[in-house]
Amino acid sequence: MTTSDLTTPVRLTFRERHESRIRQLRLYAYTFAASFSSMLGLVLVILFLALAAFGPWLAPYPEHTTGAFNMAERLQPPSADHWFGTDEMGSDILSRVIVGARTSLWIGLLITGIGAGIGIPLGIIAGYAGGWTRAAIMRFTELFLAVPGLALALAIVAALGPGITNCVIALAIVWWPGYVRLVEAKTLSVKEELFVESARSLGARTPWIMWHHILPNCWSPIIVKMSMDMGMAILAAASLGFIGLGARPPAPEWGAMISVARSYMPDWWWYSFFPGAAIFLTVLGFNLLGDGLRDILDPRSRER
Amino acid sequence: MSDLLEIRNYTLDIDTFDGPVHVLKDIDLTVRRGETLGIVGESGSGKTVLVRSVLGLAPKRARVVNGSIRFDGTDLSSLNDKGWKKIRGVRISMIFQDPMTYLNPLFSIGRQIGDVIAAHNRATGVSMSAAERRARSEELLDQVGIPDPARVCDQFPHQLSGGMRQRVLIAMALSGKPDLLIADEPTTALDVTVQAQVLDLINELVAKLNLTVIMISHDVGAIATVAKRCAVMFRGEIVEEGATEDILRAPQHDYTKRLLAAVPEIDAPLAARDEREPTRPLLEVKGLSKTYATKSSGGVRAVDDVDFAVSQGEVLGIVGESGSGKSTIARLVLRLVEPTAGAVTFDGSDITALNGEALRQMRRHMQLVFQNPHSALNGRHTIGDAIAEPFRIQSKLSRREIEANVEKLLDTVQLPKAFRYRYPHELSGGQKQRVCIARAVALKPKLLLLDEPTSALDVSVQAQILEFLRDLRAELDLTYLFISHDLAVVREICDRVLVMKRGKIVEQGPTAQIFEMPAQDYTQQLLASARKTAPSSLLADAGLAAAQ
Amino acid sequence: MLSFTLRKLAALVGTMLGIAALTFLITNVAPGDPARLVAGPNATEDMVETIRVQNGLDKPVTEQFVIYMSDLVRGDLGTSIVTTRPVLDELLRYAPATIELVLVAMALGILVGVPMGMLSAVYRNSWFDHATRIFSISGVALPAFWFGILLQLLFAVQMGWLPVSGRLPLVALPPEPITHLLLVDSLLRGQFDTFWTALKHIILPAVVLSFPCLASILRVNRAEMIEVLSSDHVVAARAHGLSSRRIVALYALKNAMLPTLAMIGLRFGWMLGSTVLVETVFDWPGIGLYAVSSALASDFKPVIGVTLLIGFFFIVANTIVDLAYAWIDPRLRNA
Amino acid sequence: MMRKLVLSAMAAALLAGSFMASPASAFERTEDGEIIVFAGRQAIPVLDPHVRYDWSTRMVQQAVYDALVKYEGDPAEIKPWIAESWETSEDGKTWTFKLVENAKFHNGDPVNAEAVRYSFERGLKLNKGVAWMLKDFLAPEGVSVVDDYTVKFELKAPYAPFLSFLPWWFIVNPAEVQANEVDGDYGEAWLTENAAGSGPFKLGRWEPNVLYELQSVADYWKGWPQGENRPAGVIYRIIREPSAQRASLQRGEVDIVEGLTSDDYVQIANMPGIEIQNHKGMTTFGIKFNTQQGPTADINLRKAIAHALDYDALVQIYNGAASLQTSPLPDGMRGHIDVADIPRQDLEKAKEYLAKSEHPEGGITLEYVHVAGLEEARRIGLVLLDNLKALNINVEIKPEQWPNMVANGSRVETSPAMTSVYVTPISTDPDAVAYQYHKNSWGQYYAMAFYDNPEVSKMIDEARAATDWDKRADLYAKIQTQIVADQPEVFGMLQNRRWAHRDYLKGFQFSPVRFTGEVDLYPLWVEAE
Repeated sequence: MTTSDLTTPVRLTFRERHESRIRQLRLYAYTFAASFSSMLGLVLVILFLALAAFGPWLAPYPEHTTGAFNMAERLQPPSADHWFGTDEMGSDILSRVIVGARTSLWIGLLITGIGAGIGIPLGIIAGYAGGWTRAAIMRFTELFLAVPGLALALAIVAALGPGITNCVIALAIVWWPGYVRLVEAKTLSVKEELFVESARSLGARTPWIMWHHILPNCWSPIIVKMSMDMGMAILAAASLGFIGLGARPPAPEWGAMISVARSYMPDWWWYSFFPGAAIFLTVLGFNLLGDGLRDILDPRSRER
Repeated sequence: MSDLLEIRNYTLDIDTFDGPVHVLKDIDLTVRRGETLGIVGESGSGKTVLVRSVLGLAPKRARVVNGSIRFDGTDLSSLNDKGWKKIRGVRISMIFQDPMTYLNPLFSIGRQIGDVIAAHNRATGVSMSAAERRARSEELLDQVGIPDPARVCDQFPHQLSGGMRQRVLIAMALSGKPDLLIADEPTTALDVTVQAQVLDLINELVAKLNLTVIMISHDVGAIATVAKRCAVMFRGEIVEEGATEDILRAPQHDYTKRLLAAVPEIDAPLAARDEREPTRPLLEVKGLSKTYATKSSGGVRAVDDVDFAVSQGEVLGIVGESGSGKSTIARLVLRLVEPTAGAVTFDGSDITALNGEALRQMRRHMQLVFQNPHSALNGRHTIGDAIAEPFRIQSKLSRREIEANVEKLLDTVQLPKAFRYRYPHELSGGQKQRVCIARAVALKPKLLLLDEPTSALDVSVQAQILEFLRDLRAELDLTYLFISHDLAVVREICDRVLVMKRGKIVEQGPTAQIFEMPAQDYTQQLLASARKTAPSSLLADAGLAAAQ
Repeated sequence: MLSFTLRKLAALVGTMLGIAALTFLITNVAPGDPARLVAGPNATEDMVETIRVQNGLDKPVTEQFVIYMSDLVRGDLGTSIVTTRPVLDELLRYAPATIELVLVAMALGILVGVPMGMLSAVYRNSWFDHATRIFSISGVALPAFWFGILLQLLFAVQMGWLPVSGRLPLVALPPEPITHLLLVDSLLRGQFDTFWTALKHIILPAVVLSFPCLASILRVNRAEMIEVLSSDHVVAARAHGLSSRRIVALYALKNAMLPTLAMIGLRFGWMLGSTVLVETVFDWPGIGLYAVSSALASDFKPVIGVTLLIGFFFIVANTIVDLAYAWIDPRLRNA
Repeated sequence: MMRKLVLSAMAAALLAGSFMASPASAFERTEDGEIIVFAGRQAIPVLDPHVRYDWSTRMVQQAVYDALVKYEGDPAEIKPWIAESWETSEDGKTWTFKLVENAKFHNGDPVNAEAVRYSFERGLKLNKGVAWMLKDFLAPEGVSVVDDYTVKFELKAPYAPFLSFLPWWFIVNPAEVQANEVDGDYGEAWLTENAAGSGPFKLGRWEPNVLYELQSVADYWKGWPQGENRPAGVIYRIIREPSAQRASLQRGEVDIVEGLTSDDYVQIANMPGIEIQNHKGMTTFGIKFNTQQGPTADINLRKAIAHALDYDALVQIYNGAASLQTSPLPDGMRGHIDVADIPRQDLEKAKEYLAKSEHPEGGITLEYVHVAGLEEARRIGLVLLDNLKALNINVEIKPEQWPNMVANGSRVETSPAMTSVYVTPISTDPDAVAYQYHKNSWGQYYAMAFYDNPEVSKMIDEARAATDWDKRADLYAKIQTQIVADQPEVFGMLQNRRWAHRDYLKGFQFSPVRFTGEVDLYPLWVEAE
């Protein structure tokens, strides 16, 4: 600390100004990369994101994903032409699995997005406000939590009719309470932190505190949960697809594919195997990623 | 006296993301049987790692680079699990800092002591029935001065007070009749009066059981009460070693000198205060009470009918042990906590009646500085953001103006401007406290409430901060309400002092009067306990002891 | 204690009514005409109307809601349109199968998950730990329906070790009911053959159902163990010379069990919900299957009934968890 | 410690494996003889013969109850059963049945005229299930007891198909039913899971959604065709997954299954010990257009679509186990003719028709609704979607739950442009199918086309009242031609009925008039080796 430091205005490069953040990120990257399972998760997630983004260009038979078929090549086992074999309409399963990634990830994204979008504000309000507001919100949330998610979603989709939109609506309805609970619990603990009191003593308004202090400190568990939930939402959507309440044909959706394909076990094992493996790997990827993120962002929090 | 413990050229690194940190550098230390050794050092000096290494409990990523530790002829570094069984708790045992976290909350006291005894029995081949173990547990508890040991045996840790828990831990440490007892900051988490009792107990036990003791502490006074010999650690090295008395009297190393100088002295002559004309009171508190509802009827009266006033420009100290309600007063004054009853008049207006915007506006005139600067700063914000926050909340300044103000404030608290881009966890405790103060004074408040602003800091840093607070007061014409448990600190900085106990004011008056002629028993008791660990008074004792 | 029980009971009743109202409203948003399904493909309009009137479907939804709720308060869950039987009777008929399945699956999850979590925390970062970590996350990621079919093919079709589906072989008479749980009843009646076959039938569905639950129990337990093992009191216990085994298996495990218990309570409800899938795959005649077939027929009173029942079990399970918490943690006992 | 753990886990797994490896059992055998196990996908929620009649329900009803007459054989014929003989009056309004005198209910009561009268009264008064077949022509009072074993039906108007419906009117035991009556419900609650019949089987264990056991009646009044080989009983077991059904059949846990996929039947046919029953059925598949509203109200568009569809694909979907419809009436039905110019794929023609329509360039999106879970219907949707691309018509495939689909299809406004519908005629009389095209049928699922040709309606009315078969045949020929010309639907195919069973199962008798999975359990028996 020299005197010049104190008098001359400081002009720093970007790298210098953000040195601490860069170091933090490097630390995250280092910790994350040190774990094999986290990296595996990251690779899987990137792989499926890429499939979702470029699926139609990657699929060897893109027309098979929009309803074209080839009855002459029904139920062919995996071969050079059809790596994953063909289904009961002669469509290329690889192409359908690839393009199905888009549907599944989109569903996952929508469900977690809507769930978090509803749950986070409610959770923060409930946690910070306390009193009647909290009681009301939490009562309502607990009501939803006590209802078995899949059964409720099933009932909703059965009432609304099958289809991706209805599937998303149903799952979003059962998904948000988890976020309320998580964020509320986190808010309750962050609220007690001295820096919140400090901000209050500076005369900060409630929205300011929620936005600048509570929310940023809730992000870690939220990100972890969202990553995990991406996987779980995809799984739930596939489950609905399996019961027969998922995406409408000809849109390829993994759960719906398995739902059809299960009748073709075991002789045409590839039909159900590959979509099943795709679901498994995607969900696995997001879970490993979430787990890895938890390790670096939020090592002490536990699964809720 | 034979050598019981011999540490030779001990060097230990801890691997971190940024490369290895040299935690212990070439430590040489010998402890002879029957000796009491103190190790003094501030946080980060490596003293805890050192004593834990003796028990083979070094941190996970630690790596011994060089050196050896020999205990009674055995090389400890070559021991396996089985070997340790014969050492830990049986021959070397340990007392820990925070008695709450070091007791398992789910098991009864009797069970925990009993299990330790059973483990020792297995290690030494003695057999003992459950009833015998129980009897021995009670005997141990009795030995450490716990009344009604039979009842305590059936209780759980959360049902005991801090002092009692520390006694339980000591009992556990003694259960194996160890040759060497290591006490790791045994008094740090305790109140002054309890501190004094625990230190007395250790001394008593040392005398009675002829123990060999290593005690580590950041508190020179505490060390001096127990240890006859003393080592000073600084950044992983032992900078000075010798008889405690000699070191206190004539420190050789620069660091030791600085350290001793920084210790606030309870009986130091009072600095000449600039005598001010009594001005109008800035803050007046009347009949202030706060009751927290509990499940049992009545509730807890955290603050009970308190009256006091702070004049413009004055430093009012509030002293009390934990649970005395002193922190609650600060929060009540700021209306961070709603009072149950009473009035707070600030600058002529009753703030208990304020609401919403008016309250928000009022808050800029009173600011609070917290005990723990680390948790008072949001870890997700840069220092720049943290200091800018008051402006963004309370003013309509442009981004550029705010930045200018932030740099100016960093100047004021003597931190480099580049700190704007740093995050709190990268700063030391003293630096963080400066940032907190910068935030507090950003809006040019009239009153600063300081809630134990130095108690989480090392002594040398504490001295700096206190110095800085004094300067700042002069510079910005501030009024302080200074809350502390540390009598010496209060004496050093305050004009007037208010002593609290269980939510009530016991005594208040000018500093000199309180410290020299305390009227109340409680105040006298506090002062006596504090003097017990004050280095100056120890010198006299030590001299006495040496003379005997 | 009495007021505590009463309060719990009031909360339970309130939640149940809330669940019922919620499910009723959700399932009635869209049109669907179960009466027509039931009347048969060739039924004339007046025949369909007969069934509507009989089931009160001719009334406006709001009125149906009021009727349903007031019946519910009196303990009447309505009548299934498809089976024409009271929903309560049907639930009582199907619930034991589900309860048995869930209990076995939960036992499996706890008995495997807790020790594995413990071991992988103790041997942190060993190959065992890595393997369990991948295994546990795989457990959550495996689509139950797919996994179930795979297991069926492997163990029932290829190996022939276990039956494909169902609860008992066809000619085997179930034991005289005492608890309605086949495993328990067959033991109580001393029919060990029946017990053995019932056990063989329950293995596959229980494994499939327990997998995700096992995985999360394992994960929570591992994380908690790691935290507890690095906590101060464990350090102290080690310093006092307690053996590692005792510290891990007794001291640390008890501490780690608290959050694990919470997870078990949470997973219990989840598991009941998942029976919807597993029972479909294994033709397990429980409430999950009942819910699916009812939902597909737009016969919603059974669906509400199942939701209520699962909600009830969930709340009961969590109350038990609360009690276990208090039993384990002395700090909660006096509070 | 860890190694030990892993080793012991492996040992445990091996041990468990060796214990569980028990040989798969063949057919179930009890002290009384063999039990035939039939695996099906559909439960039997309500057994009451006058309340429900889907295929699984009817299969069990047919086993435990008797009717006046019974369908048997392929082509189906009406055989006397409880009724020994019958005669019709000149005007076709009065039918008199003479009953056999040795028939008795399972509890020993005789099956007499009163029982018959009561059963018909019950069916008509409950106004559920089978009631629609007769309610327009027969009032409950119209059935009267002439003597103990003679019963007389007086119809409101002559109704040619009358007899063809009687096999579905089972006779219940009035005494038993009345004994279990609650609040004048005609014993409806009781008969839900109980039976009061006289059939070859009586009910055994009744575990809804799991299994339904039927025990053969040793002294069945009509005797047993297989004599000594009569099985001890039949268990109808619910197995929902086709793969599980197949596995169970392979393992010999069940003896006959109904719900395999087309490909399964092909695959399993080659396996030793398994036989496939493959018979031409009467279930028609059609894609009904909404002829009253939207683009499909335009006959040219309908014709264009009908000519664009790849009909061969429809048969391929069933692996050849289907035949194309040549008329609205199924092949096996009396009065069926091959209509000459029934559309087949012809893109030229399709485009011609399209050019004449209101959407000459296509560019429209049409909804195709099918019942969720019906695989073949879904695939036909995919075929349609692909085929109509040639006409620049977009198809949106929409699976719907049956109740929702029926609800939407009951009104013109909500009925989708195209709906795939399977229809199984309830009798062999042409009226059973023809009447679907009568305007009076609007609101029924099979009339989702809302076909409205007054001339056709008139001819249908005429034909059902006529008693002279030649006259009727003539009318039905005209009706068929006209319906094809109006193209209210795409006439699809007739799917074959298939079952797979173990080869030791004998006595299987097919009759096309039964419902999809329904099997006559009466003649079945097991050939023990």
